[in-house]
Amino acid sequence: MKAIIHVTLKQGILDPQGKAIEHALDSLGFSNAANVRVGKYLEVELNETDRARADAQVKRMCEQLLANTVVEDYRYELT
Amino acid sequence: MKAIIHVTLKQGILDPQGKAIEHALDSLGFSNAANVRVGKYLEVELNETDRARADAQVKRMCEQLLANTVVEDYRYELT
Amino acid sequence: MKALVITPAILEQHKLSEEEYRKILGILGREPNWTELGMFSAMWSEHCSYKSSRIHLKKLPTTGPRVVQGPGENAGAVDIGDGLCAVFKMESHNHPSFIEPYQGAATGVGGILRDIFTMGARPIALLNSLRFGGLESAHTRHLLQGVVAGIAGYGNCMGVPTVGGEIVFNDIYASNPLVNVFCLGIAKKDKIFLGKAAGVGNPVIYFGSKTGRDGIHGATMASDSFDEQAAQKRPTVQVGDPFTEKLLLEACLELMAGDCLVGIQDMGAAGLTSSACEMASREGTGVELELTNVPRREPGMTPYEIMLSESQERMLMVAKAGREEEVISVCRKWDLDVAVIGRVTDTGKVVLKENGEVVAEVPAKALADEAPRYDRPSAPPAYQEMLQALNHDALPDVKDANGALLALLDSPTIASKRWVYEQYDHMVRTNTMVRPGSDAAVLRVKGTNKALALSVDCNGRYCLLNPYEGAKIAIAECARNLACAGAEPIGVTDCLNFGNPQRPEVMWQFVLAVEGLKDACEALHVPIVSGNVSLYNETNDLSIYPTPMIGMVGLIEEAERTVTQWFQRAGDVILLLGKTREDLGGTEYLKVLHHREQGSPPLLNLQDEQAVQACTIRLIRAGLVQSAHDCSDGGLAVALAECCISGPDGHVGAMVQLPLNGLRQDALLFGESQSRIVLSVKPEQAEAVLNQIRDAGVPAAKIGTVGGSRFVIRLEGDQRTEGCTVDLDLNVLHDRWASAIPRALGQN
Amino acid sequence: MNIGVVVFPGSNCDHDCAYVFNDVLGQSVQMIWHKDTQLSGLDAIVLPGGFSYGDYLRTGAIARFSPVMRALKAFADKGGLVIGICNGFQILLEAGLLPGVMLRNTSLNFICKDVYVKVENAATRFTHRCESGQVLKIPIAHADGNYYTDPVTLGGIKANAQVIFRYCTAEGNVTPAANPNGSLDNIAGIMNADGNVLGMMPHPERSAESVLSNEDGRLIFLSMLSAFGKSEIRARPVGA
Ligand SMILES: Nc1ncnc2c1ncn2[C@@H]1O[C@H](COP(=O)(O)OP(=O)(O)O)[C@@H](O)[C@H]1O
Ligand SMILES: [Mg+2]
Repeated sequence: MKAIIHVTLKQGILDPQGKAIEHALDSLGFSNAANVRVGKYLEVELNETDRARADAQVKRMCEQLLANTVVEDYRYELT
Repeated sequence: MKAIIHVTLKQGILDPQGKAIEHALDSLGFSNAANVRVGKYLEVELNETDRARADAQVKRMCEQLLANTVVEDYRYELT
Repeated sequence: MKALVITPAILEQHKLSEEEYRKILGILGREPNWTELGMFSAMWSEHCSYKSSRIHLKKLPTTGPRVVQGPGENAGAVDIGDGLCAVFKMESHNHPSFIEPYQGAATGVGGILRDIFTMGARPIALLNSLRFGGLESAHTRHLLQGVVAGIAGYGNCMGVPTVGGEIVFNDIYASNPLVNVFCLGIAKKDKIFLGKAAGVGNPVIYFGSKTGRDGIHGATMASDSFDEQAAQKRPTVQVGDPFTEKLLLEACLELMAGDCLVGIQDMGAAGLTSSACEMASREGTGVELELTNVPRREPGMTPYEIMLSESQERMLMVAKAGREEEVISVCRKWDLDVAVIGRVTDTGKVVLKENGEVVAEVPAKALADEAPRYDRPSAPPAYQEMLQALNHDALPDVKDANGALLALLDSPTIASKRWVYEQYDHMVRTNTMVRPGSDAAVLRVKGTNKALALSVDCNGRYCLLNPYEGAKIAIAECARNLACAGAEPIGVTDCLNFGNPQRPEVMWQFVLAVEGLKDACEALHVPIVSGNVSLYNETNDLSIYPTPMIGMVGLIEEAERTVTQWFQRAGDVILLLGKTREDLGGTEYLKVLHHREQGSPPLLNLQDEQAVQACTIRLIRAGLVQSAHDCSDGGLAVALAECCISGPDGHVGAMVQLPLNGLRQDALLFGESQSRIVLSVKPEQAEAVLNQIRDAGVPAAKIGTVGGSRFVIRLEGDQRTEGCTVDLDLNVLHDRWASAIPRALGQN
Repeated sequence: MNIGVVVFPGSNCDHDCAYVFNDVLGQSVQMIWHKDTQLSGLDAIVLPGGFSYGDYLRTGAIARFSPVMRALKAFADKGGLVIGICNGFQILLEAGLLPGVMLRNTSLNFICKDVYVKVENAATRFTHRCESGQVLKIPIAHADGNYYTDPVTLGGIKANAQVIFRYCTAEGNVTPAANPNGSLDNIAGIMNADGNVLGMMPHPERSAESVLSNEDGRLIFLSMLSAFGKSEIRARPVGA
């Protein structure tokens, strides 16, 4: 089973990377681009066939390691 | 319109970050996690209502700035 | 082993000539198979075999009382006393950095670091020499930002400070940037490790990262010119993992502290092929490897791919038989992949097996040492005379000295490089006494009272105009930078970046440059202990300027006796050592103000140079000097301005008077006469110092005083009343110089 | 004084911290491997700077799971002195020993340079050799030093005098221009409520010797020493 995980900064938290990209886009002439937000995208293969167990595992991975829940949200899908 | 962009390392390209995370997951007891790959996830708001134009723009953004096409692939959706 | 039908197309793809192929047939006594052909192709590439340069490099002086290891090993080593050696080398990563600037530069740093710590030295300093096109080009800005970030990304993570370097911007490098990296480490003199596969029966151990398909044929690519097809070579990009390299470094040094190691070599260009055959060839032994034991990242890799992969952060070592477990446990401690992949044999051959079946068998010496050597034809280019012809009378003298000075300080080649070095951790390891921003970086050597001074230099335009003089000047200027820190030069490494050696004019440049290096090193009594040659730096038939980059190491016996380039205190007296002549040819002034890159570079008299440097070192060691700065790009006016504005703790003005002595004004202010150094000394010592300098037979003059909030140069004997002096507010001067690069990048 | 310096894979200021405590200040230093689980006989522990686990994922995120961290937490809970410098600070944040997180510098670049910090609280075991409000020149070297925490936490650490250093000008003015990385409130260093765990981004070990032309950082180490009634044993010359 494979987990597809998205980790993003919480709403309201300043995103220096997003801001820098927005600025760069602007100077490249993409002046209509706004509110750029940058997050992480992870793929993890799981040697696990039981969906519920996989789900629980990925949730724990995110909570413990993959996201810093003070400032980040996460969501995932299992495929 | 909003673009949801995924930038990932090309197949076969070393992903040191993924490797380190895999190792960390392993030592946290998630020994059945494998092949961790890390990419970027971006959201860009576009002040543009024409879908075709938006599409062309996002493609150029990816090619020029958001992805390093030498080592990275990208894909996007418009919503 | 399967035989192979070798077609001209296959040879072309492997960059082997018909003649070279016939030589391979002679060596093997049969047709090579695919893997063997690949191995020959990589090892006989220009990059690995130095086939066009070797006969010339032989002329370089490589010996001296301090030399512990000269060229031929992973790096050179020079005795610095106290039982220690300085181990150093410079490498190019030009082509990979053009294809992917971040990873290209990063893996360049990774490669040179491995060269140093394979010798048993802990790396303590990195420097870099960069060449880019003009910053008006968006692509150049992209390359610059990527390269600097890549160097930073790798060096910072490794915890090795990047303490200096140089950057020149010139359109000639627009499609062929240069990225040369220098590294220095410290080793115990009696604990230097070499890349040798000694002791028949000893295990050959692989450790570090797993092998993937990255960079297959990087070595042949480095010997390739660029054209529009370059994009198609992209899959060969290697990705660096500095974290793994840091573990590799610590694991190596831990292994070396014990006594289980016999020989060790990193896998750089040509990967496992070069490390295996070079280690065997140096020792006259052979190695037998079982490729199925090589740790791999991807399934289905063929012997060809395994042998030619240039995956980073890998090492090959020969350990004492029976000590395998010790090695394995240290590698495991540092979370590294490790595997015994073979044994040392007495056959003189590199034998490769896959599941016990022989898949390649080649004499090690043939791969490592018996590449053809070429004495390629050389002839001066037709345009050489035109380049050198410069009629000074046709150039109007400078009318607005203030404007000209500001324009020069604004030229990215001369402007402050703070934007670059602020991205480099230049202080980690707490040795950096003089940070980037002065003529030379200075690092104390822990456990001793000594310090080392480091500098890298080369003026490619001088080398274009006169390869012999240009190369001499590169050595002289590098040494002069060290002298300005009070350091005596003790060793040189070089990185010779040239165009396509199959062009006679490029060979001509190369041969003359090597002559120049030789003569300058001999005159200054400093040996070349390591180096690198990068040829085929041409794009769409346009070669770069010949750029023999020099890295030099100097020794300061008492660390505290060093000075920096900036003025220290109001009231100090400014002295100029050396003679100013009408040297306008090849200057930055001529390029920036007159848009010409022409003329003869300044003449360099090596005896005069030696005298000026020796005198400066002596005065600094005697504690008589407050600051010392050499005159280079931009001439005396720029050097003086830098003395005023380059200090980290604010600016200090100066009032200078220069006698015109019949010279043109622009020559006096901006000419680049060699062998000149600006000193500042305490007023009460000025007379005595001046006498000492003159006693040493060095021309010198008192030219002004430090102090005030303006930078002023008055020209004595000038008849005009307007525009004949420099008179600028320090803030104006500083802003122009400090903001030039960020401004050009649109980041101010 | 017995100092432990923790070595994580990728730590690279471990030797520098050991050098300052041992060679410069004459204290006894023990290197602690990140897999060690027993910490005994130590008066203070240093989490050094560097790139633990390559700074991959997030700075400090992987290191905080190192086996040594449990023992370190126990050590801190019992009141042991812990100082985290740069990456060490980031690890303390990820481990929850100090509140907040580090974001990327607003410039996105790694920045290495001298900065000035103002001592906001000189009544701590890490700063009592400084004057209150004293300005120290100490270098920074990081890409992720942009301190952030939620307003409630921020209010709390300010009210509790847990903000120890703030970026300022040479004259001691805390201004946006003096903020090198975008840190909330110019915060450069904070302490826990019990006053025994300090995290700071600037590197005092790089400014603790005259041969490096700056000794301001030494005040922090001297404060730690005198918190244990010790003083430096020998001031060594250059290099030695
Ligand atoms: N690429 C670079 N990396 C680090 N430091 C650099 C780089 N380029 C220039 N510098 C630093 O900027 C200062 C000025 O460089 P440069 O003008 O080339 O000096 P010089 O002419 O004395 O050789 C030096 O201290 C040098 O080390
Ligand atoms: Mg100089």
